[in-house]
Amino acid sequence: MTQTLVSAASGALLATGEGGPGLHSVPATGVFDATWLVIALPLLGAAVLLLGGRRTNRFGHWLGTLLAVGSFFVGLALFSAMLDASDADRSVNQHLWDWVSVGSFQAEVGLHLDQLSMVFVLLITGVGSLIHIYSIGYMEHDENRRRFFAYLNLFLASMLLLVLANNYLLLYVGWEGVGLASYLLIGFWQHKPSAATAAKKAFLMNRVGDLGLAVAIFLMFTTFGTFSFDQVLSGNAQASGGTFTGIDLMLLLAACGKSAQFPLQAWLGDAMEGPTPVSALIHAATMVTAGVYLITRSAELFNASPDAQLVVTIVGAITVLFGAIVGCAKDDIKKALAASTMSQIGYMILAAGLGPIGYAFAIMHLVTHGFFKAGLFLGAGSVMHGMNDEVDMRRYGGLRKYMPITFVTFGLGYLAIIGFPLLSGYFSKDKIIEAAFAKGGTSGYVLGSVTLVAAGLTAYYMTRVMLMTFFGRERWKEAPVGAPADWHEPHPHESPKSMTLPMIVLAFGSVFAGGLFVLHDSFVNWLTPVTGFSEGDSPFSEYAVTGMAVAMVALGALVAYVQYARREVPAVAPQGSFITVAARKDLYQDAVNEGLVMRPGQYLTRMLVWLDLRGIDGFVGGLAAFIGGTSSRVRKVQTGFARSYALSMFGGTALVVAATLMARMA
Amino acid sequence: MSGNFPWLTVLAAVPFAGALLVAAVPAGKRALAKNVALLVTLVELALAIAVTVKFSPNGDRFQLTENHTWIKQFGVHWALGVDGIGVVLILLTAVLMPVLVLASWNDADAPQVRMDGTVGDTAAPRSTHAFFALMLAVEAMVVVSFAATDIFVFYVFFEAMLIPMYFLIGGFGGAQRSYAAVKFLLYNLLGGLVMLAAVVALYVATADADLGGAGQGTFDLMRITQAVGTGELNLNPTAEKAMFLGFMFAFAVKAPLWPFHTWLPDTMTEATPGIAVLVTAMVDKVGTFAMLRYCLALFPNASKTFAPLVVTLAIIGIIYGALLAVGQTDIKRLIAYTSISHFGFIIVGIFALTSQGQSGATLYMVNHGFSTAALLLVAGFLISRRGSKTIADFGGVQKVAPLLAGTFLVAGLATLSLPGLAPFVSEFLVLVGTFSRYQAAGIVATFGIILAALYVLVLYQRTMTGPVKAGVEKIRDLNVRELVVVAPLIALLLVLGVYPKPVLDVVNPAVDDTLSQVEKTDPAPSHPIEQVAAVTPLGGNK
Amino acid sequence: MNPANYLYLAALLFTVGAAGVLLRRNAIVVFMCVELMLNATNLAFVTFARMHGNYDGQVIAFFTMVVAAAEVVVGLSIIIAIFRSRRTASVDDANLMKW
Amino acid sequence: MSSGLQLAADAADKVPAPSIEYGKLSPMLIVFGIAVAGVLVEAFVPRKARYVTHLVVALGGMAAAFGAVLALIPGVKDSGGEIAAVGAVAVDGPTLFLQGTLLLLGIVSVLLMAERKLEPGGDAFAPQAAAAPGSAQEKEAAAAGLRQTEVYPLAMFALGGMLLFPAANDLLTLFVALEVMSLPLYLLCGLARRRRLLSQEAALKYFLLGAFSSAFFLFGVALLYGYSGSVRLDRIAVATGGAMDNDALLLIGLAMVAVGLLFKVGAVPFHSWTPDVYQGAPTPITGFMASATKVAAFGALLRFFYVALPGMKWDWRPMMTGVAIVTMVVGAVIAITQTDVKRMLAYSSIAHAGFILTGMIAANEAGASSTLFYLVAYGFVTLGAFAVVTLVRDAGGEATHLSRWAGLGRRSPLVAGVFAVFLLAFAGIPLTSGFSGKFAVFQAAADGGAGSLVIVGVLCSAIAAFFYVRVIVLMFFSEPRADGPTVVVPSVMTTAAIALGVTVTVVLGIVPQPVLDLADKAALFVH
Repeated sequence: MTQTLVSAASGALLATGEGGPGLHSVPATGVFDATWLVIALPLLGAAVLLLGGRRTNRFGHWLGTLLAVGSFFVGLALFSAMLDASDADRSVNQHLWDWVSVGSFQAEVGLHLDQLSMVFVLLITGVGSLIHIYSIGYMEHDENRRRFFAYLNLFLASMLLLVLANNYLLLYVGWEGVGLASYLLIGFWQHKPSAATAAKKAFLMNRVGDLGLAVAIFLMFTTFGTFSFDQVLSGNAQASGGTFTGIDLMLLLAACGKSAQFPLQAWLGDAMEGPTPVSALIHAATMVTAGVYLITRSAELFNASPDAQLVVTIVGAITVLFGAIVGCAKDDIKKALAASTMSQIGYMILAAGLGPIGYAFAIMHLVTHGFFKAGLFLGAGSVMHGMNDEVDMRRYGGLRKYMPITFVTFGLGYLAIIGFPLLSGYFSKDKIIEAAFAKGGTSGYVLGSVTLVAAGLTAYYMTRVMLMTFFGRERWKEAPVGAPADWHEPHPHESPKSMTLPMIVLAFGSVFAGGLFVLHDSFVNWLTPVTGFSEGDSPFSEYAVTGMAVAMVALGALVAYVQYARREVPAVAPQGSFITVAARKDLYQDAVNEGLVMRPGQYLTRMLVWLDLRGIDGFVGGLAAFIGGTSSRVRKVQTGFARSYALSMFGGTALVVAATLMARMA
Repeated sequence: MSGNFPWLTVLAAVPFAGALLVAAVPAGKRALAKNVALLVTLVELALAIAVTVKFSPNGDRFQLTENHTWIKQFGVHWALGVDGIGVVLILLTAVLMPVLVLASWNDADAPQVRMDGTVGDTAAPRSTHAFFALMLAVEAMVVVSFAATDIFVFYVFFEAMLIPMYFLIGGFGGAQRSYAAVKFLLYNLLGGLVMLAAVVALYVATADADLGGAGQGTFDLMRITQAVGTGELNLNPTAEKAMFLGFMFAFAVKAPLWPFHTWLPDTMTEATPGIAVLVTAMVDKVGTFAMLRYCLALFPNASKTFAPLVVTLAIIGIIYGALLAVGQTDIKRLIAYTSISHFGFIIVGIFALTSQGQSGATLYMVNHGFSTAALLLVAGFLISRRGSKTIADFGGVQKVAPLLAGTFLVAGLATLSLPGLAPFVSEFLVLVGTFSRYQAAGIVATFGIILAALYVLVLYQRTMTGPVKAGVEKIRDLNVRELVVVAPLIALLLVLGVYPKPVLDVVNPAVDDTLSQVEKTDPAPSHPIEQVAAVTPLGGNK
Repeated sequence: MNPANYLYLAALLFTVGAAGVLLRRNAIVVFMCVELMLNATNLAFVTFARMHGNYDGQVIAFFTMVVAAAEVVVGLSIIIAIFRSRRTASVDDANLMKW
Repeated sequence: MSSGLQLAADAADKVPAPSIEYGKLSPMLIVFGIAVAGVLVEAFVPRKARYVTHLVVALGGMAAAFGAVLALIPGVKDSGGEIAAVGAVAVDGPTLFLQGTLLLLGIVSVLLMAERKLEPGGDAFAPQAAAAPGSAQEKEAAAAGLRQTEVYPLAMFALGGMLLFPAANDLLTLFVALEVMSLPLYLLCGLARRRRLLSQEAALKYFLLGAFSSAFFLFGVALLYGYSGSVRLDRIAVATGGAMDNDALLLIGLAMVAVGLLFKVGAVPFHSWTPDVYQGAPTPITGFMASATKVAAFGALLRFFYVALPGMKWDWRPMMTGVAIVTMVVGAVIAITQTDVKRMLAYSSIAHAGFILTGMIAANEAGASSTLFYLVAYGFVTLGAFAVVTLVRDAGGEATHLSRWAGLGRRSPLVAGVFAVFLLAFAGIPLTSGFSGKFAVFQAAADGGAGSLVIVGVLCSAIAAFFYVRVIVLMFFSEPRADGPTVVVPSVMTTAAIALGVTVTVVLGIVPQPVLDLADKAALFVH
């Protein structure tokens, strides 16, 4: 814990100390030789299920689940091997094959497994396996269940590639691979136009982020001549501060796209069109946290540019509040959770922007969030499962009686996320708030305050969700306004075991993970060799911060209680203040995107379509018409009168004679 | 086989002979004609593979060379030889042809569509024989264009190719095919004729330098490039620029480079899908290939002078093509504009004058061939089932024909250069290569990847997803023949995406040689990583 | 007398003949104007022969006359044929083909 | 005055009897011989046997003449060419090359003229040319089944003139050859069986304008004679080398001679007769004129400029360059809007005259050889194209209006395909003879420093391509018309003519080497 390693050196150039904190790895041997299997197993599943077609319908879900679990066990084996290894040998590199090699541009397909990627491997395969199991029940009646599992497996493989790649180009493959899987899964119910649109939107906004990653790689290549981790992140990279800032901001852009951070946040809410297990796995626990991984992985680069780090924290701070505010106004349970996800990831990004003070806590919150948010989503899915896929919380109420397991697991997740003392969210979020203050200076105060306020807001909107869903009047018994004639009352019931089991496991994680991680600072110590660690310089004591945080949480929960437990929840959303209206409309994010990008783009496109027909083709057509017109006119000279022909000959002769004489004179 | 076996001549002759053979099949026997055509393309594929195997990547720049006097008076030799770039593109051609023949199996049997859009007399269908014979003729000419090391030979086949293409477009396409065919021919013919003037001028210049001996000029590419390198042939800058522009004009029309692109959308919209692929995947590649082989090597100084201009046009083309693709309402026209965007990438890669750019561009030619073929052919299957090219007529196809939709999506993802699929590698190389020479251009070009996602996904969304539209419900899924067409393309896209090394290994030496002819080296990294002995990276380079 | 004067006369006659071809409508007259041009040329030949002191020009003049006579045969037959079918010998009436 | 008498007195005893090298002149003599024989056939052979006899005489004679040309080649090869007939005729490489070409074109043309399977009433010619169109006599003649056979001797006379034209080594012989060539053609133009008014109009226009141009030509000859004191080309060349005074005579003279020759090749602005005459004349005659006349006239033009005026390059090149440019541009541009096949081909021939001039203007050996090559290539394509035109017929005879050709490719793919080959050759598409020829002249021009002509040539080729392509579109991509013309199956003669045309077009496109070799070796003029 007290290892204080080289932190960001301010100034134009990063001093390169010998044996810095950078990334150094040893070739994979022994158990680590099997690293590739982690990716290969789910990839195999995806291939078999996609190519096998209908023949695999019968056992597809089992195969998919089996391979996911298998991958988890390989991960566990790797983890135990890593526990046995010394610090220096924990970072291993597995070369698979040469990929692209042109001139000095050398990219390999190779894996890099260290403490950081290990955390992710376990999270992804662990939560992933649970969600596979959950989906067996959840998707039971879907005719395309096989395809669903194929996509899930594809996602696992891509996400694992993302966190295991040993260079940025290969990371990019995983990066877009998860984007593809996300696209396929959001739009899984393709017959719904809204789902197809949401999928497209997600992919496009992610592509904007990908642009950043691509440019970052270009910059690395032109600056360092390489983009492999153990070169760029070796601690020996030198460049002007501006270059580092450029690379970092481009990486941040990528992170914003993938992790739904401001200003590329707009897709996440719509992504809830996907089946709920997808929301739990991809849009809560794993994929959306890839941005945090990217920044943490690139710690060496970010440490070299305090400017870029500041921007990262600002983006994080804005998103923390943005998500929290939007979350307060959503009546759709999944969208409320999605807004919460955005906000929570804002915490992580903010923490990652703090540098060595925050990296470890960003990852820690990421993991605990993975547990409780996945649990919450699965709970929400379970509720929907029992409520005829109703998502409007105003049509819930008093469900705790009907689905007790869901209620308990969801409740534990709820307590974890608001930071109820001693549950996992309490530990991880507090650390971030502390770290934000520990940044020092004005920015430290601002960031710390933001995180505190957001903690209160989190408590508010999560309490609201909890109360509207499980407590109060059973609003679902009344027909909604404007209900179709064949409306019938839902019959809420508890979900099957395959669904509740994962929820229970995740609830355990939500409760205990945080405590485990802070015990002996085990989590921070684990990560320190990769990310570095520094205490920072907090103006407040640890207890003071905790006290403030708990107070904010209590305040938020209380307000929500007053609003939603003491008062009747109207079945139709009231008008609300202008802030509520804005929050319901996601703070006008879509309107802004439309006005700034889509509309001008559409006008430009229409103009170009017009221009293409008139402009260039018009010029050529005009030229042809001109020649044709000339032809029609000139041919009239051929009058058909022999005498006029004779005249043209006579004139021609005069010209020819004159020209000959002129040539001599000239 | 002896060392002097004329591999390349045989490679060119087989499809020619095949064309004659197909034409000679008795009139009534359509099936026989098709089978013969398919067989010929398969034989050609086998030969192309043999040539590729014979080619050793680290040997001479040009291999399997042949050189016979053809027209002494013009200083013309039947000179063939392949470098890494040529051999890869020949292989592309040979691989795509059987696929195209199979994909076009029934295209020529359908009754002709009249100019007013009505279906013509079913009793008088068009000549299946002519269709396949012409396709084979095009293949032969494309192969010669890729294999020629004599500028005249190249020119002759570059131009002659227009004629069978013209008949293929004008004889077998949609309602506006005649307009499209004429436009195709005239644009390209104009380009070719301007090039002819430059070819003649180059010959005169070589004659002045006495490169052919006895006061004669020469068209021998190797001889001229050698003379350019040694200063033996010292063109005056104005003449060099003029000749460069003459060559470049023809290639820019063919490629097509913005703003000379307007013939392509019409051609690709009106032609049958197979022919559209033939145009965009092979015939147009001759243009970009020729930029790389002829413009740069023959006119190194002019190339350097004009590189910024060409790069600018190509960048405009990338964005312009992509934006226009977004705005289209016709599936095939949309795909045509995507090709314009992609050709922008290829050209930008060539004229960035970096090894990554040029190797990437070459790889791009191959990958674009496969990805566009896949996309266009599947789109063609879709269109022929519904009888409409209008995007708005589709919707919900995924529900009724999942396999078709799935292959369409994979092809689309390749078109948007999804990592893991082949086009990603080439596109990234092109972008890196461009960025390292022209930073701003590289960034602007990178915006192309966002727009690519936009047009592909919009197309997919509108045609494949959503509720099943009226008229779509009767659409059948892919049949076996169609699967056989698409499967190898998709397999290649996947394989080349994860393991492009074999292609790159073949291409790289030729690219390095080209760059040395232009006397350009890759920009060095500004701050290469200092290799500290104590922490030698173990996994860095293998 | 200065032989140049004969040349001027020849040129004048040639021009008159050419003007006749351009101005007259009757095919026969047009044809006669052509003959006038040929005769002007003959004059020039003879004059040059005189100036150079050799016979070539004079011989050529004879050739020209013979050729002109042959031309008359052919020409008149064409004109008569066309007169028969059109009942006119006007050059301007024969303009079915144009543009 | 006295000097003239003195001269006459001298001549009486000093002028030796001219020696005539009959062997060297044999190709021309044979052709003139068969022409005269043709007249005798017309007079003495019974009507029924005339057709066959004419054919045998004409074809046999031309074949013999061709044999004579071949026999002369070794001698010319050794000596590099000789002047025969007291300086009147040059027997050298270009002469033999062009004579050989002309004889082959003549044979093909006669085959076309002799075709009797296409026209229900007989052949392409009026049964009785003297009968007024639509008159009783004409109907009578048609009913009697009269067939025109005078075309053969007429054609042979014309061909004889053509053979002499490029061989003429003095301007007088050139003039005589010009007239011998032209006069029978004037008559042949007026002999069409169908559309006789057009045919007669063509004859009249051709005749009047031809005579008019002859006058200019002759006046130019007079001026050159006045300048140099001789009409022999080599002596004129010598004279231009020496004296500096009174150049006006020389310059005006050369310009006017050029006018006469440019008229024959159909260069702008002396082209106006071409479309009308090509359209009105019987199609086999049009083919003969378009190919053979052009070959002969370009041969003469080459000899005139290369032998008589090599030192005057800087005087005539600007003028000729201008003519070449306007010829290419006007020919190509006006052809775009033509609606009659024959008329379109006429304008196309004008444009081609411009391309050939491009090679000629190079004024070097390559210029001569490339021009020779182009002429061969062009001659056969043109004949072939007009031969195809004779096949497409409806009730009114040949269906020459372009709109009638719509969908021809669907009805008779073979004929349309062949015509397409010819059109592509005209357009100069690679792998056809048209490309080889165009490349040859452009290369020569660029080499000779006429780069601007190459640029214009290239652009005009693009414009020209447009109307060739238009015809192909019409034939192949349009729906056939219900009342469209039919393609008549011709006899073996037309078939052979077309087949030869296609063969030459393709062979010269793919392996032009032998003919180029020949043209190269033949390109040396004897002085």
